[in-house]
Amino acid sequence: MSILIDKSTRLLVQGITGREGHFHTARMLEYGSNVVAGVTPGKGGTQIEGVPVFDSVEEAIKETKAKAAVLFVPPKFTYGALLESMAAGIKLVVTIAEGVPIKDMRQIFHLNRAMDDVFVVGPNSFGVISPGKAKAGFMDHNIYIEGPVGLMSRSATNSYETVNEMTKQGIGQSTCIGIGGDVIPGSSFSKFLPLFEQDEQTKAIVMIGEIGGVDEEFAAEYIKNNVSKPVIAYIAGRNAPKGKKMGHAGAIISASGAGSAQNKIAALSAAGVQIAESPAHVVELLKKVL
Amino acid sequence: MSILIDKSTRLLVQGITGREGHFHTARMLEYGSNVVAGVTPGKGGTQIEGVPVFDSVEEAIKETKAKAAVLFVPPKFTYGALLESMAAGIKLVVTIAEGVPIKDMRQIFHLNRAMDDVFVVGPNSFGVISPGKAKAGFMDHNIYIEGPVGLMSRSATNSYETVNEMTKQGIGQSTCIGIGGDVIPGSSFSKFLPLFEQDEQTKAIVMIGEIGGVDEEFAAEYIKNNVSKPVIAYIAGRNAPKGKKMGHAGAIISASGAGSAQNKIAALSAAGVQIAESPAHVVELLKKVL
Amino acid sequence: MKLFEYQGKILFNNYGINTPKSVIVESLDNLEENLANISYPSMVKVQVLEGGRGKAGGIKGADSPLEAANLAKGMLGKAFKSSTVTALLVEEKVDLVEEYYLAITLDSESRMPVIIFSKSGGIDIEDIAMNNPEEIIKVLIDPLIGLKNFHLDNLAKKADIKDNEIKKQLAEIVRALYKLYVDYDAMLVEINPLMKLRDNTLIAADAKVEIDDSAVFRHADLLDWNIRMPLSQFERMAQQVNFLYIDINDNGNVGVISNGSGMLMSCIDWIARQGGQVSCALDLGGGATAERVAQGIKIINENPNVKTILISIFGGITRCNEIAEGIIKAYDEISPVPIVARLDGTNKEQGLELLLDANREGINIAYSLKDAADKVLKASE
Amino acid sequence: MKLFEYQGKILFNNYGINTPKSVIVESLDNLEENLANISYPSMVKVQVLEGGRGKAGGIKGADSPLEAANLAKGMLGKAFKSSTVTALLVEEKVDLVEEYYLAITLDSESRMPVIIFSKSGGIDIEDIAMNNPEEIIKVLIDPLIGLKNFHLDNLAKKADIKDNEIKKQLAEIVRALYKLYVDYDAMLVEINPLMKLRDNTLIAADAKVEIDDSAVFRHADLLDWNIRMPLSQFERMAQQVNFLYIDINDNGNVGVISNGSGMLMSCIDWIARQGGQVSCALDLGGGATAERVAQGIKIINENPNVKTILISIFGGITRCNEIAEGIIKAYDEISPVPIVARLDGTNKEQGLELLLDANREGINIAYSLKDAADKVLKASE
Repeated sequence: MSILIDKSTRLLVQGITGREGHFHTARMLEYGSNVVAGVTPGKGGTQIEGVPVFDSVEEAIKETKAKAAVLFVPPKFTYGALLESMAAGIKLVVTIAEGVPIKDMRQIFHLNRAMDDVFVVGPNSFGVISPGKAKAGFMDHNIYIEGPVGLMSRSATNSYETVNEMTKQGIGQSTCIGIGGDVIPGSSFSKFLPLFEQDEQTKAIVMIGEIGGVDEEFAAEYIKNNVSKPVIAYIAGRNAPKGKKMGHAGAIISASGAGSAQNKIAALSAAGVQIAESPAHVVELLKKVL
Repeated sequence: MSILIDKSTRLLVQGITGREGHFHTARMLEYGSNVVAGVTPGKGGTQIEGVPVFDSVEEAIKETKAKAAVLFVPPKFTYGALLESMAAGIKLVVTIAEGVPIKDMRQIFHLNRAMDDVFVVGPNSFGVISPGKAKAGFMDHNIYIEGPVGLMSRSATNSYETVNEMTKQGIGQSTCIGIGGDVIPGSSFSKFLPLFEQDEQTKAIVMIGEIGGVDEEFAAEYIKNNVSKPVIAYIAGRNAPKGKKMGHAGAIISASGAGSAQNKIAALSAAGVQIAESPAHVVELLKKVL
Repeated sequence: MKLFEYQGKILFNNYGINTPKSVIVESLDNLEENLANISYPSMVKVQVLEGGRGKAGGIKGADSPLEAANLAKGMLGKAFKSSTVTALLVEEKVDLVEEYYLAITLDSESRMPVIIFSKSGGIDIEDIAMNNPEEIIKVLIDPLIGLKNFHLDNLAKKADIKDNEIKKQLAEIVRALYKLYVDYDAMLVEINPLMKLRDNTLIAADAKVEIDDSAVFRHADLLDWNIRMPLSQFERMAQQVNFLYIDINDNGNVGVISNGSGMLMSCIDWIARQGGQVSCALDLGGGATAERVAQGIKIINENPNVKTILISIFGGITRCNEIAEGIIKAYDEISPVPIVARLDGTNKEQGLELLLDANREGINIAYSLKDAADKVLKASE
Repeated sequence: MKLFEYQGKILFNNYGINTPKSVIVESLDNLEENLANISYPSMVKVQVLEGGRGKAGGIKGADSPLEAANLAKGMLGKAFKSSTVTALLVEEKVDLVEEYYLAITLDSESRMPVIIFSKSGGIDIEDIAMNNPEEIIKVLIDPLIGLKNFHLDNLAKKADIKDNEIKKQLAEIVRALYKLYVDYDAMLVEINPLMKLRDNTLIAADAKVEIDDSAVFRHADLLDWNIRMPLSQFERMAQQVNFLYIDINDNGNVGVISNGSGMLMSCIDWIARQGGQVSCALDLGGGATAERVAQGIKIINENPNVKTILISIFGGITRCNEIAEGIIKAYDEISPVPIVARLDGTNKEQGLELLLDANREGINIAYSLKDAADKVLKASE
């Protein structure tokens, strides 16, 4: 099964003619992703790696029936590209760009409330991968193997670290999602938990959070009431300086203690989630529940 | 059962200190509606018919746990009052005012997409009544009796006509909803059909439509796929002049024929809906299915 | 509220949409001086709300101010179709190469504003919509998203506009028109034709703007125009006392009064089904007092085509006793054509009692819509 | 990007929010002439981004231009806390009767802007938030709804503001501040104190404005201010080449370089767990080339507190061979403090091979985060 994407997902790449867009289109195709269209305004009619390029998402959908999009567009154009995909009827939009203005994502987040069948992943995301099936993003797919663990992470590097350790020890993944570490991600843990809970392939869920925001706390609330599968969480930033900005603007510890690693760990523990001390520890805990 | 409101529904009246608001609060209380609060900015702390008046919806909710609101406010203040209720967490908002600007309702309609557990009834609505239980609106409740028919109408007068005929012949109603005849009603037939379909008390559904718009066509589509109960429809305006504005700005026949009585009747018939020739005919048809 | 072409063009200009250079002629004072402010040849256009002005002789060319002045004298203040011409727009002739169509209105399915564009604009746009629908481009604007660049790109792409200069101008015009549509609570903004000139510029050669009547109150400039709008005698009378009056059928002889448009439509349907024809209708709205009911009857009775008046009320917020008092009052004051009254709903008993007690010869009571329609037809014979 | 008080107040004034009459002193040229533009007594305020200026002697009263000039000479260009004072704001003293608090920021639960208000403003606002949370009023603004009158009414009601004049002024200030917050991509706009004066007017006595760094590019006025912002030596160096540099702990002696803030945090956590302390961190971002990696190492190596550098990479879009090349390049060019390199992910093998082949004494290879932390501590001993 897996969630969000698989071999049949008709994927379009926005910004396909750019350096990163082109390079990762090739890698996605190589991995088996069903990339059916690219979009770059003004470049319609050309091809990239055999994939037809269109001027607009609407046109690409009309011609190829694309259902998901991955955006390799610069942060200042991300807002427009997201709106275009959402307005055109794309149901999964994965955004890679780092440095998307928070106001833009605030608008997208609230617009998404009115389009609740649309999943916005990112920005600042490595993408989504269902190992052995398909990927939409730029992660190094060699470290992934197919298996029973669903993973969601706010940090790309920490998720690679964790997946790498899992794979070394023979534990595969159903789907891995890069939520992105921005202040306002399009979607966070809680939006994907119901999908993992329902997915037959997924037997355990790994959440990699970090300080800042309250998404881990929301997830804890949801898990307590709705998730029967084992959940393991790793929260980065216990020793990060208070109030310092860590690139992920989300990693700001609020004055009241909400958003701190301590708070998150307490909330998750209370919801029955096992807390790992490090990426390697995630795998040790996984072994016990699988 | 009934839908939307019953004796326990905690109702607040926006504009309670106005002439109409005051008069109809008394009538709603007399009928058994659970009016727990009134709101008129600047009049907080007073009482109307024994109902406490607050300055804001937020305050009224905090103090009285009101869940539904009926608006007796002038059309130019309706937009603000609707937004206030929706932002404060009210789940059913009934709007009486006639002449609410279309742009205001367009904003409300699209905002409502992001708050899909909120029902906006009206504007230009007579309200909602669950006979024998409660009412939120200004309809003459004496013509209603409790029973098995769920009714929705774009026209107040045609619904009274129909209900009156039903009651005379001993056929009661579960809930009657005044959708309102404006170009953009907050909610139309399709939004209430699932509720009537699920409601145990409701054994048959009556829709009173009119020319203009495509809400009857949407309802037909929904009925075809999702409604098992018998549905009877009456469509007013077969002989209305084409392109003339009939007060309900919604009653404009578009040039292409979409929105015409003929179109609506064809769509509804194809969905298995029985078409009545007049309010009186609705009752004849009802007798056969009950 | 529909705007005259020249009013629409004033709004267009305020929003940066170009129109041909023009003067407005509202009186014959200083006529030649006024007309000398533009170059010739020019077009003299009557300002009326009816369509098809060109075919009916309402648009004429003039090669000089003198010729324009002569035309103006023959047009201003004269009848044109069902209107009296109160203004002329005299515009410089432009050198066009193509005619496009551009409009924004509300899409009734999605309830979103929709931009409608066609490269085949001009007077045959309706035929094109009917016979070549693929030449009509529609772009929906989700109000939660607003008008964005990708909408404009999509529009140009779907319309197959390749010239970048035209694409850019069209985008600017659509942006401006959308802003006008939203700002002014418009039901419709339409430019037909949107002319492409020989110098590769786009210009709005006509302007149709219709404003939501419920929202006119919040636009001071429109309020000022509104009171000067041409209305039929009966519309004007009804508007003055805030009723809605509608002409239904030139051959009809029944006037219908009700308290809501749904009931009005049902009355019209019933009368048609029984073989009659309605001439005009008047909506009292909700909660009418006796005084206002009497006013409504007086207005309908002024229409010489009306031979019978049907008053059909189902009272919710409206009270039948008020209706009955109003009927009796009007009857006693002006002795109108025969009235058929059918009252139901709030205070029905008191209302009927009042009518029965009054016992006026020309006031007939009906007990259902069908009964009312039958009695109306009998009274009209 | 944090703005100086005087910059925030320029924005406030542009949006119609009143501030005390003032002059800005950025140099000692024409000092007395400049200071004579306002009345006295006044307050001389150092313009630094640190809080607690008053307690640290950064805000002083002056009864005359002369006194202000003397104060200015003693403050401008001098060190204040960790900054150098590049500007002073000299403001007329106002006659206050109450101090309120007003701010708008993002609510992290709802992801909506939240207006925060308290009648108990001033320097103790954080204590009040902690000990009397009921005195802090919060009003969420749904971006799909926008700021409406009912929000302002609710705010005044909850804050129990009865004076209609104050209510009206507060509403105007909140409207303006909200517009500024949205227009300028602000993360925070804060007025503390918002002073109520004896003449019953409200005035912004301080201004804290913080802009989303990712959105500064679309505000030309901010871009101009941004390049003049005070940064530490290392921050400035990093910013020039578009890296993020962060000081972590004054007592630390490890510099950490990684390709993402998540990994940085994990490194800091691991080093702390093994008993070490990180001094500073540098985020290369994604996809760094060898040249840029070398630049990053050079910056971190400039910090005299750094005794060991940990470079931990998990390559996705970043390629380990580029990292390895950059490490060797930097090592050969500047002989930095000992480096511990831990490479994984994209092109890991090529990267490790490059490092092994290079075989430089000061470059240690680690094979996991724990291993890296251990080797770092050993190297720092």
